[in-house]
Amino acid sequence: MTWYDSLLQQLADGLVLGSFYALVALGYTMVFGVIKLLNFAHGDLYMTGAFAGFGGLSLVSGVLGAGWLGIFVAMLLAMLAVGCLGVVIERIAYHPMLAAPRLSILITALAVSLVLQNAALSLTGGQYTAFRTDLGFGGLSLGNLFISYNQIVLVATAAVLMIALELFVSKTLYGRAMRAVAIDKDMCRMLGINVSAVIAITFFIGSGLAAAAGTMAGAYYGSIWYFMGFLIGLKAFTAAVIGGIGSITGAMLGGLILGLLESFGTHIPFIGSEWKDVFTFAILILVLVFKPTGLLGKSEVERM
Amino acid sequence: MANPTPVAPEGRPRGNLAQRLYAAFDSPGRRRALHLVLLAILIVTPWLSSQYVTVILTNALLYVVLCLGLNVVVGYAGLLDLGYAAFFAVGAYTIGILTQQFGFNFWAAIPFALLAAALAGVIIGGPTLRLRSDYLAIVTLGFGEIVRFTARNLEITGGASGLSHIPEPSLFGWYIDSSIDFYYVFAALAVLAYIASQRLFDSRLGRAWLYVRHDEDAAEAMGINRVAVKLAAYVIGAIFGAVGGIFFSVNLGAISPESFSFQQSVLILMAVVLGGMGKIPGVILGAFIVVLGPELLREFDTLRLLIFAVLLLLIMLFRPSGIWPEKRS
Amino acid sequence: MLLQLNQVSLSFAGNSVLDEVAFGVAAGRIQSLIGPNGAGKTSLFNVITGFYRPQRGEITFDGERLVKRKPHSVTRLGIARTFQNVRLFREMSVLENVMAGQHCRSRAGALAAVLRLPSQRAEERRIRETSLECLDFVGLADSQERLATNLAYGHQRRVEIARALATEPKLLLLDEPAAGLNGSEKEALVELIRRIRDERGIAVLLIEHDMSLVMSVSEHISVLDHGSLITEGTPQAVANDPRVIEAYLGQDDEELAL
Amino acid sequence: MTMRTILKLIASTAALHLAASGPVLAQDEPITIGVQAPTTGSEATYGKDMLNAIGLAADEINAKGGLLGGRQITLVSGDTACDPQQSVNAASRLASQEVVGVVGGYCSGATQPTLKIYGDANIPFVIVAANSTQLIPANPGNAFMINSTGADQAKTAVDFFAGKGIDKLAIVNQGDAYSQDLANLTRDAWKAAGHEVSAFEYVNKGEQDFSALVNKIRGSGAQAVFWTAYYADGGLLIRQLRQRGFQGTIAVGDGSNSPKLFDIAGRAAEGVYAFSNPTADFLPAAKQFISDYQAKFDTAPGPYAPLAYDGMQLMAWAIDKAGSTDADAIIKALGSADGKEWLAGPISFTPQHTLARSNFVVLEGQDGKWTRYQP
Repeated sequence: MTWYDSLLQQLADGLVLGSFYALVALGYTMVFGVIKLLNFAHGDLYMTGAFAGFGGLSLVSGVLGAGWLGIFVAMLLAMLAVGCLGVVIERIAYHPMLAAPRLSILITALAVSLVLQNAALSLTGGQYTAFRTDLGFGGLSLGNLFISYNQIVLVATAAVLMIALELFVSKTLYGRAMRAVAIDKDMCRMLGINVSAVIAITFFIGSGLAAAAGTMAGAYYGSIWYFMGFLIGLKAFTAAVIGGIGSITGAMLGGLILGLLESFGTHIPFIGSEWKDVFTFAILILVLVFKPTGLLGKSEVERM
Repeated sequence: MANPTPVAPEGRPRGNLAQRLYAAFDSPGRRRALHLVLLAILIVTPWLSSQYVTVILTNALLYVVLCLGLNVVVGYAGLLDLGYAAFFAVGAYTIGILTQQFGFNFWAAIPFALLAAALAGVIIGGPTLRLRSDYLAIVTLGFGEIVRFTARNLEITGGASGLSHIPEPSLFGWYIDSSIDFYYVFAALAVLAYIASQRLFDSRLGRAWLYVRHDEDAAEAMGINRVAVKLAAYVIGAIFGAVGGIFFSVNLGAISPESFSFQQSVLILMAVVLGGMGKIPGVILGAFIVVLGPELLREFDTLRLLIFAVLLLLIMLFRPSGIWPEKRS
Repeated sequence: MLLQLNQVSLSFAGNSVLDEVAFGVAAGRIQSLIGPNGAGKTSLFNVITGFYRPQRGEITFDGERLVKRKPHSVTRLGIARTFQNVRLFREMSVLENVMAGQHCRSRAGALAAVLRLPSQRAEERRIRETSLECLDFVGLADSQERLATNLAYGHQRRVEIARALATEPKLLLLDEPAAGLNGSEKEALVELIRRIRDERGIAVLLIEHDMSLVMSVSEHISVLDHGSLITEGTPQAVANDPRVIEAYLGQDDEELAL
Repeated sequence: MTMRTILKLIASTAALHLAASGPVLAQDEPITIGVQAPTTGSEATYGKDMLNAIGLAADEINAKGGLLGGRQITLVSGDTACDPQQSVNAASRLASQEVVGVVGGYCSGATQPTLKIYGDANIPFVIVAANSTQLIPANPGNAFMINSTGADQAKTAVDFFAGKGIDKLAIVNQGDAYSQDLANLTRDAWKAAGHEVSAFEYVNKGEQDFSALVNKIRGSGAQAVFWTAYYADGGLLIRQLRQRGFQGTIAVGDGSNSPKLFDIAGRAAEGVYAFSNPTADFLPAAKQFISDYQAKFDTAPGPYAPLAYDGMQLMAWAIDKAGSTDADAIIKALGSADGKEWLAGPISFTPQHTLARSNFVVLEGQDGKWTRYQP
């Protein structure tokens, strides 16, 4: 393999990984935008989404098969289910806490995360579940460069979802209300915007995107388990921070950058792959210390 | 709390149960009596209970030390720290490495462990304390993970298997090795941590933490160097954590990176918030809850963490500022 | 001069807030800083106390240069301040609030506190006594145990002054101390300001909109408009200065009742 | 502290006492056996597996009339969460419940501090999975390891790869005590045999995307890949290696010896080799075990299920041989294990109470299941 083949290959792989990070990071960033909460349970919604997608696929595969069509339908079902779950979580756990100290709501989020994780553990008996699909191994070979069709579909789906979100936020009434709520909740209330509804929609979309990522990850990698949300939760959060938390484009960018960094990070000479995550966290810390607003974040105007 | 005697709110002399209890133990004499009773219970408990209970209580007392340390950082200074286990690890690994690989005597290694923890506190705290609270949380989480990965990757820390056969400490020819011995060691540490917390809170520095937490600008205008004060909280918290780690390592005789995971940090933080940040008795109660809770639920096996998580959620929903009652209504 | 500003300029994102301001405060003098809203008075306080860093200019206090010092170090040098909108530590007792001022005049560290060294205990006693004395000075010794947030507004302002006094300053900066006070409270404030100077020898620089209060208490007045010092002098001279009237006429302010 | 704390303390202490007061042993009282395994946390997958297999063994023994003339076995589980501190708690509790013996032990790091507790309480302990060499010197004499140590497996691996004519080997582990140990031992042995380790890599548990790693392995020119960790992530790695056209040999350690590997890796697992104690899909007993397990728990047994099953059966055998629940007699009986064939091969012990005979065999994945590999 020549160096530029390898470079291109890593670029392609980083893009796939980055798409997952970006989809999950979006949920973090949107929720942080509207209620200034680091939703620690978000990674577990990704996990729940993977299981929901698995359930969805077993429902529809009889009719639609377990190819991309079936997976898409299952993914939509999972997005719907987990989106609703996200709204329920917000209503039950976060909404009553909005006035409480910032730390209390963070701990509540940690508790929600523990509940989801252990509920999944109890339900699955801790077993890895094989996510069987009819997806093939085929792909495009350009010399040594190999890009599977699955990767292409995956990145394209992620891109469509992100474009749809961007359009929703910038073009629709609710999307604009979402941005307004992020800036000043009290002002929105005075203007007659239903802030609670906007927060609910934000949770629905954020959780739905995590579920989409979870289902696609399950289908692409082939196995799911109750603990799968933890690591990606951390990574996606890092991505959100790199991009600038609160910024939607930032989350997409951050996800892609982190995906690429990890892809190239494995190849840093003289430092083994055992240091890869140290490298990721070091970048996170450096970004926060030297550019706390991230790449695209706005500076601290919103001091409420 | 160390505040001066509260004046009962006008027109409501009795208050609720908690308020009346506070009132009942308001005089120094009664408070001393209460302390003596608690101390007596602490001393006799291992003689009345099985080894299992002793071990669990030892663990709870370790958590009391860790939680009181984190309370200085989170409860007093208002700095959210999600990587507190890192200091716990620094204390434990310094002892492990020095005693086992360099043949240090346990007691001689302690100052180095404390120094290492204080240094780690400065290194982590120095550049990050000016960040806003949620960012600080993530930076500390990152540092916590870096410390754990480093312990896993280095040869000197024994890699993923960690260090084992850390020698038991002896004091004047008496070996500290049975579970009751360690119970008393940790009981003593917990009492010391309690006294130190109380005294810190009653001091100039303790008040400064509260000022900075309430209003940074006003505190600065009063001549309080907020960075220095926060750093002090960080370093003191680190030292508490290291003390826990030092004795944790000799108690178990073996340490591995798994003991210092993110989950460990979360559990300690949970105890602090659960009991009530900044409220010393509440934090102690929180430490007991996070240790005893899962133990009491052992019957439920796989379900026990689920039940514990749901209970935790309920507590947070119904008492968001912790279960320990406020002194002032 | 105790405090001297030379050509101090400050701008935010290209907008000039202070433009080459130069004036001084003599030791033991009661001086007012007046000017229409938005003239830059509070910004000037923030520059002096280190909350803002001016782009240009020199500030000296008691022979020390202030620019680039952090607020806490300015306070240590002997400049105390209050805030326009009262900023007490609301959930703490009145006495604890005042004790904050003593922080920079004490030194016991963590170790001394944990070991309860005799020196630390003596210092704690001294902090408490000094703070009580400051509270007594503003007439609120009886309220020491109450939560700051439960006090009447006028009393909160006094606690803030007591807290500032507890830093043992040479110069006290009061930012609109009379705002929100009624007539009798304003009279008591005038008296308090005079006592601060007379009994403690502390120079006072105040920002105030109530012109009758300014006229009755000040020995020297500096007038700021659009970030520039337009005039200064005795109350009489300033009151008759056409530039001052012009500056105030530019705004529809009912407080122009000279 | 106030009254409430005291009450809380008293209440909790009392509750612990209640929970801890085990049954009084009499002639028809059940025999209580402790199971030490992580049933919560990130290792619960393997812990539950072990608990299931031990339960299966106990049920079978009970169905055949129990031990010592009709006494039934009851199990108490001690969840370690694979955390040393939690393990100590669990072990202390088991000891307080006066269990006759303990079977289990999954994470070496979490198992080690429990040795002293069982030693002090003089409770026989059959360690079924944890196999770090660090456990050996910490053993007070009451513990028996029925899993071969990493060194044995590393030797099997080196012989196998060398036999295949391979020179450049890539070794991948998961950064936990077990797989790191095996990876290090194999690396050293491989280099000592004069070969090249072309890549020595870590992945983190729970990571799903190994594409960068696969590229690196391919770029290193490795002729073979040795995965030293567990099946779940191993399955993903194998899939991604084959998807990206890695043509070389792939072998996995005993932690990946599970039918579930085929669930996850699918077709990619065809032709993958595994080093293992002979789970002997060839022995009638083992076939029975796999189908019973499948029927009862609706999932295939994991890598340590056969060993866990054996551990329970061995403990029962020793109790019967000792003729009583006396700890010293049981320990003596365990020490005299005579090399009888169990599910996972013959068991007899060295003076250090480790498995006397390593008999790693090489398996090959064919048609979705493991078969014995014959070179």
